[in-house]
Amino acid sequence: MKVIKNGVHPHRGMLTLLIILGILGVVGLASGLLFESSILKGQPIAQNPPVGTTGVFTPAHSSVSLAVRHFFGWRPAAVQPIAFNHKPHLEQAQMECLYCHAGALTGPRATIPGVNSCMTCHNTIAKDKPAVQQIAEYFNRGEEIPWQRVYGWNDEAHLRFNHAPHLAASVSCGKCHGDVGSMADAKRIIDHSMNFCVTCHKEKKASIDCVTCHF
Amino acid sequence: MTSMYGLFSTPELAQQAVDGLRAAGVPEGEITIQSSEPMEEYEFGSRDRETLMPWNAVLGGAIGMAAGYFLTSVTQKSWPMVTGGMPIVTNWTNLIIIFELTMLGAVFASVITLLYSARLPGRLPKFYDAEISNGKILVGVASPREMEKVEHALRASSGGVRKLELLS
Amino acid sequence: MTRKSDSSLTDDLLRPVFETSTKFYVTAAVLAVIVAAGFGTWFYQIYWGMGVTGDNWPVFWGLHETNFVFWIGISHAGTLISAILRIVNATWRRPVTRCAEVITAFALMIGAMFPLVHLGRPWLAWWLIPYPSERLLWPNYRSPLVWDFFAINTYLLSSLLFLALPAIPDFALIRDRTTGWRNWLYGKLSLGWQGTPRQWHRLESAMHMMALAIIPIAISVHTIVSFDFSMAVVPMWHSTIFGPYFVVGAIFSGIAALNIVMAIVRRMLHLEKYLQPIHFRNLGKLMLAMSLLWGYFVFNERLVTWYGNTPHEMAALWSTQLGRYSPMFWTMIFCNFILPFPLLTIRKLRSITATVIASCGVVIGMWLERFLIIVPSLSYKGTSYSWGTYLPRWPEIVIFGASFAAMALLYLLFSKFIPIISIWEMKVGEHSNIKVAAQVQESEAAGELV
Amino acid sequence: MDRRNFLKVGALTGASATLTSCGNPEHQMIRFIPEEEIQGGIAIWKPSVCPLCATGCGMLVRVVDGEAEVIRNGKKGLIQMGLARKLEGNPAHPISQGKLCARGQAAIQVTYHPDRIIHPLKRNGVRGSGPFQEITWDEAITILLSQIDGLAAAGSQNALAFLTKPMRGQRQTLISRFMQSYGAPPPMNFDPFGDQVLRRANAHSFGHEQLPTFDIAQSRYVISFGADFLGSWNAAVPQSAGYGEMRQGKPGHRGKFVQVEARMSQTGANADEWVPVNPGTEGVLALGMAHVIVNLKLRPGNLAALAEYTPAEVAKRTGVKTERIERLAREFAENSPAIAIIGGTPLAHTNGMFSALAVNTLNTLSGSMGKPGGISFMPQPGKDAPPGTSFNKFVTEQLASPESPVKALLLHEANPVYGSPSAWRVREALSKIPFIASFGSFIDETSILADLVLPDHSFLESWVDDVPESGAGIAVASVAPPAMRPIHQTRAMPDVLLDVSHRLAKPLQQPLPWKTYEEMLKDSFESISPGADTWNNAIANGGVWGKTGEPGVRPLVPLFPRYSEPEFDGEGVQFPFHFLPYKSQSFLDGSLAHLPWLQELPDVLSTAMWSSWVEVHTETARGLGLVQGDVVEISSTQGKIQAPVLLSPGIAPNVIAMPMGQGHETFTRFASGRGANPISILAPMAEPETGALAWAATRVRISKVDAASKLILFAGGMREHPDDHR
Amino acid sequence: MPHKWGMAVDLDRCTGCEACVVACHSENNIPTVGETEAARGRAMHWIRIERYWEGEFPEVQVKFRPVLCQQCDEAPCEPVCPTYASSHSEDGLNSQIYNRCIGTRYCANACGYNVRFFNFFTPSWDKPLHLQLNPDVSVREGGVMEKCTFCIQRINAGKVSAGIEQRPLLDGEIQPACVQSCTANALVFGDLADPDSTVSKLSKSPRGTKLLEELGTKPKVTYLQRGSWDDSQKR
Repeated sequence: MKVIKNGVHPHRGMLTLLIILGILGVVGLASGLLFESSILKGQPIAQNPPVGTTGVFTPAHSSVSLAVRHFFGWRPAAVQPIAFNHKPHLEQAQMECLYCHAGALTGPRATIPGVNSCMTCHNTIAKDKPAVQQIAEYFNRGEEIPWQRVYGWNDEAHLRFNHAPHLAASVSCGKCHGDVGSMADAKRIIDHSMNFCVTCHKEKKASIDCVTCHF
Repeated sequence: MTSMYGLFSTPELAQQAVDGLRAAGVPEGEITIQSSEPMEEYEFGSRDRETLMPWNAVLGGAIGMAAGYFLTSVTQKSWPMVTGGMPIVTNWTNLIIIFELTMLGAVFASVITLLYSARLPGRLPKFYDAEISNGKILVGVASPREMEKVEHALRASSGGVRKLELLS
Repeated sequence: MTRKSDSSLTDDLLRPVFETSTKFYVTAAVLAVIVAAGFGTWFYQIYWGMGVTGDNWPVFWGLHETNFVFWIGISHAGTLISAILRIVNATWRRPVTRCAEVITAFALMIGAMFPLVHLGRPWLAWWLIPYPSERLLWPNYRSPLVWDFFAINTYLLSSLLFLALPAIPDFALIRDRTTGWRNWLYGKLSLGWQGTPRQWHRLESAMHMMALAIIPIAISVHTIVSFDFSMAVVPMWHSTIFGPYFVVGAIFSGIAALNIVMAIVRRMLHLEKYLQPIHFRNLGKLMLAMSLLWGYFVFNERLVTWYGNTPHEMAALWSTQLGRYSPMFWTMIFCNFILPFPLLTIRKLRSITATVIASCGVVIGMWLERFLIIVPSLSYKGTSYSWGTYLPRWPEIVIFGASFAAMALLYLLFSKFIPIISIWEMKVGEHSNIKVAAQVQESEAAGELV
Repeated sequence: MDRRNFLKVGALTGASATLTSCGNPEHQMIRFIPEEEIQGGIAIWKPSVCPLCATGCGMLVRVVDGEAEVIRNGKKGLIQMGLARKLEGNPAHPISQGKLCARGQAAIQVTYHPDRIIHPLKRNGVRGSGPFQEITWDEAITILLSQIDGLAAAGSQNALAFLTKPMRGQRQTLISRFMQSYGAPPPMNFDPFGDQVLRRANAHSFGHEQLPTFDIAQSRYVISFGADFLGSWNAAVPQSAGYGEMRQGKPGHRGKFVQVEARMSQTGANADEWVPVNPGTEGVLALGMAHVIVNLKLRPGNLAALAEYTPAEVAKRTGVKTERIERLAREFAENSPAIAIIGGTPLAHTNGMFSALAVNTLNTLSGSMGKPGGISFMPQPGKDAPPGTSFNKFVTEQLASPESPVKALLLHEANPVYGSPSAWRVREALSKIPFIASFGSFIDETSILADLVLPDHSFLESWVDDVPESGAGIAVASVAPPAMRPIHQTRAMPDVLLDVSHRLAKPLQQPLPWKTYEEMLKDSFESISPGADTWNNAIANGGVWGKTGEPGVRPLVPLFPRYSEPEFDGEGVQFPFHFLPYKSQSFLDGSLAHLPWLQELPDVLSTAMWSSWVEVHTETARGLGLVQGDVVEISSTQGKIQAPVLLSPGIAPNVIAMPMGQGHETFTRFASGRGANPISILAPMAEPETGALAWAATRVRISKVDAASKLILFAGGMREHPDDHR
Repeated sequence: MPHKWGMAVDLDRCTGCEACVVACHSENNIPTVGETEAARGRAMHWIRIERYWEGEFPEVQVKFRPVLCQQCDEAPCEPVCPTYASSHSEDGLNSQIYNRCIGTRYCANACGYNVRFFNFFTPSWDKPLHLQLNPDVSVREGGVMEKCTFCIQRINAGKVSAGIEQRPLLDGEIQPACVQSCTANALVFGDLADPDSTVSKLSKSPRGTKLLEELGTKPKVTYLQRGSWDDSQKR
């Protein structure tokens, strides 16, 4: 099992090439833009009073740097807004993963629990703890806690992962997420590379058809 | 130690010098000849012609072929992908890859043989003379045993003879 | 023969290397700008997407692919021809070979760029390289594009070696005549060449071996390029003659390119003494032969399709004969057949200029041929509901132009650093001047017979 | 608490940033706590009703959670909510039978349309020029109240008018009750391409002022006179389903389908036999067939009444060969149950009533009325409100009169400025009205005239109900709760109306006792079929349906209408071509032109996208020296428009046809300023009895103009095997 | 036992209403390219209704034919892809793996049916139209080829639920969006490996033909030709 220190990437060799191309790219855009104006502009707005919504949704990378980071698989470790600690929940409170990540049992997404579900316990339990008070503040403001995802793939992986069948095949959470109980805050300690998935699929005689995961 | 060479303006003279050296009993192996073009019409220019290059090329080709075969068939088996109802190992198409790698092998083999047997890349011997590239032909002996005989032999065919002190 | 001629010859051929005119800098600069514009356009295309080109549904390939085939075709001038001439030991080849091999090297590099240029996501092109990845996936060896990858790289590597090895003695030559950085540089390049009989002999035999290897490689390369099309069940593509058809076309366009380049080099580097009418005349004859062969293939292709008369193939065929693409088709016929024929046969017309004119025609004609192979077939593919058409847009045209500038620039720089005519081979030639003269007689006699 | 309970709470809040990927700017926005119970990533299907056309298909809405940008207590942020993702037919629903047409599936883009009005607006500048300013709902309702109370105070209640698109069910009831109890005239509905003529004809022939329901599945022979019943006319979805069954549903019995029309419609394209006739003579052909049937004693009937419809005579008028008429008639009589359908163009002539009655006569003769495989009329449960007057030429003339009888106009989803001939001068007429309030969700040619805009919820965000007029053999009353929570600051029109009615100076508490529209629906449904859990079942299934009452058809002796010659505007020499505008397969009368999916949907016959075109017969075009894509000017006595030519073999040489829907001046970024609007050059001809616009009664001339063509076609070839040049 | 997904298209039922086309757009996040791009021939319709005129006025007829990816058993699009982005799935589908696609567009050229579409630009949706996007289907970026998948997301979902409930898939349980929406029930989808499935029976119908059969691609879509009035009279 490969252990990732933040930002180990599968293909470093391309870096230099990409930098060179990047420089030329700037020249390119400059000269290119001389010829033609923006391509991605939306539909022309004719004599419509501006009453509607603005903005555009696109799968394109929001910035070149982001594109580069995705290309090399660089991804900073998740920094949580509140120092959440899995340990006490799993060890003292004897909770199961599915208590909070309930979606995993029935659906594609494990779901990160919202502030409501924190408060179901924490409006009575451990109210004095500063972290819990932070949670309460969010709750009172009527806002969700902006938890960051620890795992997950880039969009361009076109990966449609579904938790339910894996649980049904009794794959333990730890198999893919490590022993979260032993960590203070969840870290990405397992590299969800294609190798990792396929190897397990082969062991378990599960389908290694491309369209099983990519569609 | 000293070595000695002469520069000759024509292949004929060079030939004389070489013959002279031979007569003086200088072993074939010690006679150095350098020219700015192949002199295959002349005896001295056609020394040690025997080489294994063709066989090496064939060998290289064989290696390339084997490499091609394994690359294709092994990788195709490693994750069996069906496309267009073709078999997993498609020998028809693999032949193309195999062919290219065979040829590449042959080419590399002959180039390697060239570099190896022509001692390239190498360092210039101390008594190389830039005059060569002006058409002069160099005939010389590194650290001859009997200096006089060599000198005499070289002088016999008209050509400036130089003596070098080689510190080696 | 006298040895003096040697040094004068050497001086002539080395002059371009040592003397640098302002004209050189100007030309280089201009070309460099055009090339930069080409790269610029390419990155513009990468940034926005393939949509900036004229490609569409169903004509997914257009100018980029045309240029790919065209340049790979041009590359068949050099190495292949010089290899053949080397094996048949035609002594008149000596001044020609290197000019020719240089064309191959650069045309290949440029041609090999286009598959990258035409990719929707070029930054992933390295997936064609077979290496063990964490995805456990390998390239698909059933894909003609992978064949291309292997074939073109093999051809490129061996052509570069074929070009580099005989240059070593010339490097040594320059090394001996220079001091300072040049001496150092060429010293390194010449790998400590001394010119012992052993080295000379090994070099000759290595060149011979490679010549033997390169001929099949070159043929395989353009055959495989033709497979890119003939493997697909597309009207006018799915045909077995494509292999030889493309190879002939390639050599045809290659010789034409060689003629043009030689004429330019001759003029610019004042090598009239070395690149003589004889060379153009001989290459002209070769070109004429190719022209006839090519015409024969075109006739086959068309006749078979017409006789077969399958509906959508007919649509594609007629679009080139009488339809939307017919002007290009008939221009092609003129350039490749009607124009070269008199210029290369009638002795009175046969001059360097004439050969060059004919060659220009052929280059244009062969480019059109590639376009006419790709676009009409795609336009009239499948059910008639989904027929389409194609018009290039500026990015393709700019990149197309830049590719020519790149060729010129690379050639210019090459001739700046390396004598464009192999000096030592010329010297060897000098020894058999008489023989050459005899050959000239022969060839002229042959000319009269025509 | 126990585990199950806990899981529920966990599910209640569900997932966070699982859809949006890292690096997405939306991550910087704050996220509000969800306001509903959500199962992260799990799809739920909720019933609803399609609002786009008069069919009233029952739908299922696929709802999956996602993150929407919303504004909560003044702050902009993201909230995780159930979002409608796809619309499908409700398999349990008798009308849609699990199916939904192209338009219905695109309806979801109404909800998510980028140019939807997202908050109340107040006019802020010259009327019609556009600029609006955002106001709060309180301000908006205050303004509306002051206007309506103002009228009441001045004692001119009857100066309040309500203009809607044709409405049904409780919305119609609510509006008419509101108007009635306030003391205003009944609401007007605008539907110039509707079927008033056919309804009236059916009232004459069968005693039902209603559109007929066809049991095509069971019938063996269908002859349609100009009705695009598989595309845009009447209940297209159930009719298509029936058509499929008629063709291949009954082993060994492949029903025949004949289409009679001058321009091949999508429906006509499916016919076994396509019979082009001279425009306006469809009725003649019908009676000609009747004559043959009676004459050959295939059915009993009064031949004398049909004396003037001898095949020879009919052939002369219609341009259909005698033997063909005879054959069709025989086939029609011999293959019962057989149906004759009339709709669309034939009814849009000045003699539409005659044609309708003629076809009804044919149906009466066929004897398949009210039988399986025949024609029936749907019961209309809970339909107590009067249909409301129709907004037409005469109304506009009154409005345009110097002293406009209307002082305040309430507007809901009707767009007469676009949808009526320029000869009606609707824009001028409406501009005279001092105060206009619009409930619509979009700024279109009409609502841009509004002084106040109170944007409605989209149908997915609000309570919907409907009582279909046709399409099923049984009674149907659809109802459904909101499928998703509103994404903008909009309010449901019925709720606003109820709110207003209670806050008026003289509250209308008594006639409109309900706090919300939901309560009103509940009451009405419990009145339709009393029962403990009627209501709960109804909202769970998307409505109630069943055999309440027989599909009554008054058995009639065939009634033989008197012939009336169709009149055309513009005489033949100067205006050589009949001009047939037709309902676009994508946009119907133009109300759907703002949906990008429909704009990019290739029209099935022309394969055109994003454009409007005029269909000209190939030969005619050759005569005029026109090629595909040439732009021509089409001029009638009323005006001129420009459109690119589309060559078509499927249209009579003396006819040119043009789809409605494009040519909007102001209708969102997708429709504005695209193509031309054929309605604008129509002559104000009318069917005398109903006053309905005779929109096929205009003659035009065309001439080539020098303009860049905007004809965008998806397809290359027209024919499967193009002729080769050997 | 692996499935073999196939479809039968009854041309006698098809009315050319194009409900399938919009259903497909709605289900599969197919971008709307807009007027300019559509004019350049880049409109994307995974399923289209082909229309052919036959005969001359007044005896003119029209033939409709819904054309989608034929999911060939021996698909020309598959072997030409250098990266296996287009390959054969266990269920016999021509799977298009977006993340593996480098955009050579070779598959689209090799395809005899022109049913493959290329994202010439990275698509965009004017907000909030993007809220409609189906979360079960990738949103493809520029430079990627795409085509009809027989609604693979629905097939996989069906398999998963059947798997969890440990039961076999029922005939008709899985319906691609086009089949689900077809108003005249002209489209039938199912498992050709199961001889009792409706689609297998229909595929064996005497009316059954394959599109461009001469290409030898072994399509899994069968077209049932239109019957004629006279046939049904003879019976």
